[in-house]
Amino acid sequence: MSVLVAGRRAVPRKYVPVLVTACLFAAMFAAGGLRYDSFATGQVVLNVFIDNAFLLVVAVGMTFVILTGGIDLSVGAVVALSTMISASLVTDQGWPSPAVIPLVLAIGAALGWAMGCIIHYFEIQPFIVTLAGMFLARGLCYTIGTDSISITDETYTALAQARVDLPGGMSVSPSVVIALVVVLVAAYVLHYTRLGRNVYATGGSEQSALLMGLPVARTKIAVYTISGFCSALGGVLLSLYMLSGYGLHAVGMELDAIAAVVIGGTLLTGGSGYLLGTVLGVLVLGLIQTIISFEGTLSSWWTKIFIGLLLLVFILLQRLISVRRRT
Amino acid sequence: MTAPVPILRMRGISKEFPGVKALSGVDFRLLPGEVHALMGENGAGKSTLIKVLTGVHDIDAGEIELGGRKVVFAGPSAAQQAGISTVYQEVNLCTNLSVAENILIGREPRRLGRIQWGRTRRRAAELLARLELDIDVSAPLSAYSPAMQQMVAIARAVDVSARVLILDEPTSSLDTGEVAQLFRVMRKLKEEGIAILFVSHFLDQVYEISDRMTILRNGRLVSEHLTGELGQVELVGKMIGRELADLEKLEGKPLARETEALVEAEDLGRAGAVEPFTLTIHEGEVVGLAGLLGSGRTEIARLLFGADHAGTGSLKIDGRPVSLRTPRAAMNHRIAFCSENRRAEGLIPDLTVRENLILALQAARGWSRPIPRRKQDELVDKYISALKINPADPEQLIRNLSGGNQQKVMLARWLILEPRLLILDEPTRGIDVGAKAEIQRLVASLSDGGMAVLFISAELEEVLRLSHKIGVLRDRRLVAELDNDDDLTTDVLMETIASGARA
Amino acid sequence: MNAVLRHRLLWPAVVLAALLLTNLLFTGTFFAVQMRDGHLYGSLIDIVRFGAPLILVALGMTLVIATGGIDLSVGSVVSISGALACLRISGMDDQNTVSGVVAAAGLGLVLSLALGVWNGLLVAGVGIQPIIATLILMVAGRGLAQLITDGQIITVNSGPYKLIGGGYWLTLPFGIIIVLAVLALTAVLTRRLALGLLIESVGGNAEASRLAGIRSRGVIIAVYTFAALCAGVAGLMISSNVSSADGNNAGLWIELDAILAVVIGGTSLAGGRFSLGGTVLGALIIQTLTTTIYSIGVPPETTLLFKALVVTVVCLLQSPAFREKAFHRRRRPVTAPPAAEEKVRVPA
Amino acid sequence: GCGGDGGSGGSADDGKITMGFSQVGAESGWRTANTKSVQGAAAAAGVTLKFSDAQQKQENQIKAIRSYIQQKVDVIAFSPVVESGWDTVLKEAKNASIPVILTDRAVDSADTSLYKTFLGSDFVEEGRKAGTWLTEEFKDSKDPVNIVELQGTTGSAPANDRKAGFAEVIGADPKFKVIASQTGDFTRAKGKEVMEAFLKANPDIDVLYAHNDDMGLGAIEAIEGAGKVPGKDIKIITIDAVKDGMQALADGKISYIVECSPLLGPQLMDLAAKAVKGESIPARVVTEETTFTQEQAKEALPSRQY
Ligand SMILES: Nc1ncnc2c1ncn2[C@@H]1O[C@H](COP(=O)(O)OP(=O)(O)OP(=O)(O)O)[C@@H](O)[C@H]1O
Ligand SMILES: Nc1ncnc2c1ncn2[C@@H]1O[C@H](COP(=O)(O)OP(=O)(O)OP(=O)(O)O)[C@@H](O)[C@H]1O
Ligand SMILES: [Mg+2]
Ligand SMILES: [Mg+2]
Repeated sequence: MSVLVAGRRAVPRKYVPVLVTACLFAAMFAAGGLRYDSFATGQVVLNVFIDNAFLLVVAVGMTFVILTGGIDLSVGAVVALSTMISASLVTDQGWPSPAVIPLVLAIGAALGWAMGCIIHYFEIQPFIVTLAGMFLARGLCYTIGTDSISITDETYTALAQARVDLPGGMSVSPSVVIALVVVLVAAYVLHYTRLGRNVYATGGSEQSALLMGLPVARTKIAVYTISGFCSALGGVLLSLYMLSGYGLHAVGMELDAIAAVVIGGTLLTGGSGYLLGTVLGVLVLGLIQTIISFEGTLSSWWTKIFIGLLLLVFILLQRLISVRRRT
Repeated sequence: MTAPVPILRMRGISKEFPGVKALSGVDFRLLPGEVHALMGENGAGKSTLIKVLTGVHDIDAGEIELGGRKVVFAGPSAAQQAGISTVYQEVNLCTNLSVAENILIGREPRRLGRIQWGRTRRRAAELLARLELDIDVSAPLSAYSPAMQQMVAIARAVDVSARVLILDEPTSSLDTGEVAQLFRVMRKLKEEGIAILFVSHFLDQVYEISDRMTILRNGRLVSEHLTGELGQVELVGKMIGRELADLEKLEGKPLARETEALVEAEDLGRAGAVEPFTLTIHEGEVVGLAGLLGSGRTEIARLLFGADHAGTGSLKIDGRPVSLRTPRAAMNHRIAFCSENRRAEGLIPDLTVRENLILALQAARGWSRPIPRRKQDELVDKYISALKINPADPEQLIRNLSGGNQQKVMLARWLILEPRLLILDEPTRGIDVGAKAEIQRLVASLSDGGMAVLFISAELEEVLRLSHKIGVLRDRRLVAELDNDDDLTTDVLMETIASGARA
Repeated sequence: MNAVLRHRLLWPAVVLAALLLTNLLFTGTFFAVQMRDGHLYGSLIDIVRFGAPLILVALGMTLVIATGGIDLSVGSVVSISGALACLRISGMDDQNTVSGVVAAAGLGLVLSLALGVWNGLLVAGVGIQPIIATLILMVAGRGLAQLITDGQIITVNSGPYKLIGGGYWLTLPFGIIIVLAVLALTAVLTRRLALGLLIESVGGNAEASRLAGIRSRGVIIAVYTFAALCAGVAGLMISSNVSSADGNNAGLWIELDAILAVVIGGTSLAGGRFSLGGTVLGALIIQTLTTTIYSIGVPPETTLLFKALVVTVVCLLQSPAFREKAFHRRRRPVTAPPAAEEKVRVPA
Repeated sequence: GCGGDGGSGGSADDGKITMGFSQVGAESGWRTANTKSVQGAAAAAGVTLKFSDAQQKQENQIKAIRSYIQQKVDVIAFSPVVESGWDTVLKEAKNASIPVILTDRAVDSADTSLYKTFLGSDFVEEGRKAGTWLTEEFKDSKDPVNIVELQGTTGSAPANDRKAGFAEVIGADPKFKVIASQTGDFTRAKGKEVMEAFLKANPDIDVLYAHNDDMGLGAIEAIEGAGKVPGKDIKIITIDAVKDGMQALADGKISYIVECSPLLGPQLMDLAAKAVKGESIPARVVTEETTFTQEQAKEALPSRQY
C-alpha cells in the first residue's frame, strides 16, 4: 500500500510529512493570531519572508547538499564573506555594483566547487571539509577587515529600500522575490531535471547510483557548488537587508539552515525530502522568532527556553501526527 | 556457429585486494549472440571479474578489448556508454526512488531538458510488462521485496539495448515463473545479437539457457567449454576441484509424528501484509513455505519472529500464549530468523566476519556478558570451516566477502544460537552447489536433533527435499498445508500454487 | 614496521607531533616540564589540562556518533551542570566542606544525566532525527543555564571544588586523572564488555541490529546519557577551573570541536566503527592547535585561516585517496574515451 | 501580556509610554546588569517595556525593531549588535514617526536624523584612559615595558575600539611594547587559557591589558598558577568594573579598572520621555563613568550593585 487514504482524497504517503508540517505551521500562525493583536495579518507572514529571504536561499542550497547525504557547515561563513567582499569592493574600492554581485556569486560558487572536489576526490567527510571551509571563509572576512563596513552604494540602498506592493496594502522586498524565484528554480531542478534526480539517487545510495552509471562525481560536486552559490546569493541578500558587510554576520546560520531543512522533513541521511518542506522549515523558524518578539516580555533566557519549547512542540506534533497516520 | 569474433575479450586479468588475490591471469571471451555462463564457487572471483570489466575496480594487470578496441573504463557509467549493461550481484538500486525512476534514471524521456514523468511511468510499466510484471511503478522501490527489486534491476538493464548484457546472479531469489520469463527475454535479446554474460549457482538454469561456460576457481581460469559438451558432474568437479559425491542424495528421516507442538499460530495476520493464517510447527519438524513472488512468505516469517506486529490472532509457544513484540522477545523463546534481505536486514558491513557471526549470540547475552575471546574464536573457526567460508579470515570486513560467503556468515550467526525454531528465508540465496548441499545437510541434521525449521525458498526442489510439511501461499493467503509424502512433487506444488485450491 | 605505517592513527599522530615541534621552534622551553609548588608545570601539561574537558565531551560524542547520531546539546549541558553546581556551592555557608561540594557536583551530574535521558528518549523513543532532537536542548539549555545563574557569572570560592578542574593530585592535574578514569571506564565498557560491538552494530545497520536481537533503543538512550554525563563532568571542570559559572559562555561551540575531534580521530559521522584512541588524539590536536596559536603569536584575525589550514592538512593526510594520488603515480592509464559509434543507443 | 489591556499600541495620550527595547543578548554579566537596569528603570518610570533579546544577531534585532514598528510603540531603544546596516529599518521607524534611541553602542549611519540620540560609553575613550594610567604609572621607568593584551571577541566594537584607544596613547612612547595580543572572547576561561600560553611563551611580562574584567580575572588565576603575583610582578589593567573585578582590585590583584557602566536605565527613561514629548535632546549622551584605583575600589566596593 503506497497510498494513504485521507478522507476521500488519496494523499501519496511521501507527501504526508510535508503536509503535516504545513498544517502545523498554519495552526501555529492561528494560535499566534489568537494570542496577539495585529498578529494575524498577511503582512506578518510577509515579514517572515522579508526577514528570512536570505536564510531561505541558503536553506535551498543546503537542501541539495543534505539530499545527497552530505552537509555544508560553511554556509554561514560564506554568507559573511559575501557581505564583506561586497561591502569592501563597493564602499572602499568604489566598484560598481553590477560588477560586484556577479563576482561575489562566482566566488561563493568557486568555494563550494573546491569543497565538493575535495569531498569527492579525496573521500573526506563533508563535515570536516566544510568546517575547514567555514574557518577559511570567516578567516578571509577578518583579513579584509575586522570592523563592519557600511554600504552606501545607490543601487544597493535603492534595492534595499524598494518595496514590491501587493494587493491589500501589503508589500514585500525585492529579496523575497529573488528568494522565491530561487525556490521555484530549485524545485524545478530537483523534480524535472536529471541533475535533480541524480541528487536523490546519490543520497539514496551513492554506491548504487555509481553502479547504475549515474554521474555521482558531477552530482556531488554540483550540489556543493550550488550550495556555495546559494550562500553567496544569500550573502548578497543579507547585505541588502543589513546594508553592511561584517565578519560576524550570520554566525551560526549553518545551524539555522540545517534545522530548517530537517524540520521540513528532509532526512539528514539523504535521499528523501522536498524543497517545499524547506520553505516551511524556514517559515517555522521565522514564525517562532516573530512570536517571541510579539510576546515581548521574555527575558533573555526565557527567550531561549521558549524557542526550544516551541521547536519541541512543533517537532513532537509533526512526528506523532505523521506516525499516527502511517499506521 | 560462424567465425567467432569475440565482442569482448579479457586477457591476463589480475586483481588483488589487500590480503586477497581475487583474480590472477584470467582470460575470458564473450561472443555476440551467445549466453555465456560464468561458473565457480563462492568467492571464485566471478563478481570481481565483472566489476573489473565495468570499471568498478581498477585492474592490476591485463587488458580488455571491446569490439576489437582496447578499453579501460573509468567507471560503470563509462561502461554503460560503451554498451555494457550490467545487473550487479547485490541489487544496486536506489530504494528511495520510485520503481519507474529506478528503471529509467539517467535515460528518462525528456523534452528541452525537462523530464516527462508521464512518459517515464508508461515506459517503465511497458518494460515491466515485458517481464510479465504489473506493479505500481510510482511506488518507492523500498515497498517491494528483494525478489521484486531484482526484477526491476533486470528491467533496467534489459532496456538498454546494449551490445553486452551482464547478469550477476539475477535469479537467486526468483521463482520458476519469473525465471522462465527472464529466460524468454534473454533468448530474444540473444537473437538480436546481444552477448549475455550470466552468473548463477543453479546448474539447471545454466544448462537451460547458456551456450558456453567459463569456469573459475580461486581467481584462476579453469577452462572454457560449450555447455553441451560438459556434464553437470564434470562441471561441479571443475568448479570445486574435486568430485562431489552425494550432491543429490539427501534424505531426512521421516518425522516421528508424536513430537510436541512448538509454535502454534492461530489466525495470526497483519493487515496489508498477510491474511490471518493458522500454522503449527512441531519440534524437529521442517516446514517449508512455497509461493510466488510477494505471496506473503516473508511476512509469515516476520510475524513469527516479532519483526512486525501481528494485527490479529494469537501465538502459542509450548502451549503457552505469548506475544512477540520484538525480535528480542522471540529470541528469548529461542526463535531465530535469517532474513532474505541480506544487505538491508542482515549484514553490518563495517564489522568483521567474527563480529557479524557472534552478533546475535552477544545480543542475546546482553552487553554486560561479553563472549570470551577464546570462545568467539572457537565458534568462528568452527563455522568458517563447517560452511567453508572463504577467505577463512575471521578479521576480514564482511563487506569485502563475496555474496555467497556473506550469506554463509548470516546463516552461521543464527546457527550458533542453537535455536528451537530456526526461520530461514531464502537461506541458500547465492550459495554455490557444494555449500548448498552442506547447508541442506546441516538443516536436516539439526532437525534430527530436535530443532524445528521454517524453510522458505524460491526453489521448490529444495523446499520439497527438506520439508516434512509444506505451506502454500497465494496472494498473501495460506491456501494449503501439504504433507510431504511420496506423492508430492514440484508439479503438484506448482499446481496448488496456481489453482489456489485448498488441499 | 609496515603495521605501524598502515595504522590508521599514524597520520593524526604525525600532525600532532608536527604541531608540537612547531612550538618548539618558537618557544625553546616548550617541552620542558618542571616541578613547581609540588606539581608538574609546563606547556605540555597545560595542553592536556585545558584539553581535558574537550576530551571528555568528545569521548561521549564518539559513542553517540558511532550509533549514527549526533549530539549538539553537549555545550549547553556543560554550562548547565557547571551553573547548577556553582549555584549550590555559592549558597553554602562554608564553601570548603568536601561533602557539600560533592553533593553540589553530584547535583550537576544528576541533572546532566536526566538531560541525556531526555535526548535519548527524543531520538530513540519518539524517533526524531538526532540533530534536531538535540538542537532543542542546545537552544533551550543555554537559556536554562542562564536561568540558573540569573544571567550573572556565579563566582565560588571553594577549595575542594577548585580541585576538580584546576587542582592537582599526586603532582598531576586532577582533570587529567578524571580523563584517564573516564577513558578507562569507556574502554572497559566498550571493548572489554560488549557495549562497543552493540553500538557499532546499531550504527552500522540499525534494522539489521534490531533483527539480530539488539535492543537498539536502550543502546541509543545509553549513549546519549553517557554523552551528557561526560559533558556534565566537563562542565564541572570548566567552571571549577575558573571558579565561576558562566551560563552563556561555558562550553560555547564545544560541540563543534568535539565532533571535529571525533572525525579527525577517524570515526565516521555515518556511524559504525569508532576509535576512542583516535578521538583522544583528535582532541589533543585541536587543543595543541589552540595553544600553538596563542604561543606563536598568530594574530587573532588570521587565527581561523591557520585553523583551516591545519584541519585541511590533517584530513588530507588521513585520506587514503589523497595519499594515493599525491604520493604514488596512478598505475591506471588514462581512460580511452569510447568512440562515438560505441555510444549506447538511447531508446526514445 | 495577552493583549488584555486592549492593544499594545498604547499611545502617549494616556500618559503611559510604551518602549520597545532590543537587547544584544545576554552574553555577559555586564549585559545582564544592563538589561536589569533598563527593566528596573522602566518599571520605576511607569514605562511599558517590550523587551526582546537578539542573541547576538543583527537580523534578530532588525526583526524586533520591525515588529515594534508594527506594534506601534511610542519609542524604540536598542543596543546595536554591529555599527553598520541600520539605515533601512531606522528609516522605517522614522517614517512611522517613532523616535529611536541608541544605547551602549553607536551606529555609523551618515544620516543622523534617523535616531534621536546615542546614550552610551565611549569605548575608544576607555582604551585611552587605560593607556593614560599606564603611561603615568611607568613614566619614571627607563626599561622597556612589555605589555600583553587580551582582546575581546574578534571584530566586536568594544574590542576594536578599546584596542585602538589604548594603542593610540601608548604608541607615543616607544618603550611600551605590546609583545602579545590575542582574543580571549571576553570570557574568564579563555582569558586564563590564553594567559597561560602567554606566560610560557614570554618570560618577561610587565603589564596585562584586558578588554574586560572577566578575562582579567581568568588571567589572574593563570598568573598565580605560574607562581607570579598579580598586581606586583605583572600589573593588570581591565575595563568594566563589575563586582568581581572590583573585589580583585580591592585585593590588590588588579591595578586599575576603567569603568564601563551598564546602568543606563534611568538615563534612558529620561531621554525616552523627552523624545516622546518631542523635546530636544542632545545627540550624544555619554554615560557617567569613572575609573578606579585600588584605594577607590575599597571605598566603592560595598555599594557596588552588579
Ligand atoms: N572490496 C574487496 N576487498 C577485499 N576483498 C574482496 C573485495 N571484493 C571481493 N573480495 C574478495 O575477492 C574474492 C572474489 O570475490 P567475488 O565477489 O568475485 O566472488 P564470486 O565468485 O562472485 O562469489 P559469489 O558466488 O559468492 O558471489 C573473495 O575472496 C572476496 O572475499
Ligand atoms: N506484487 C507486489 N505488489 C505490491 N507489493 C509487493 C508485491 N510483492 C511483494 N510486495 C511487498 O514486498 C514485501 C515482501 O513480500 P512478501 O513477504 O509478501 O513476499 P514473499 O512471499 O516473501 O516473496 P518474495 O520475497 O519472493 O517477493 C511485502 O511488504 C509486500 O507488500
Ligand atoms: Mg558474486
Ligand atoms: Mg520473501
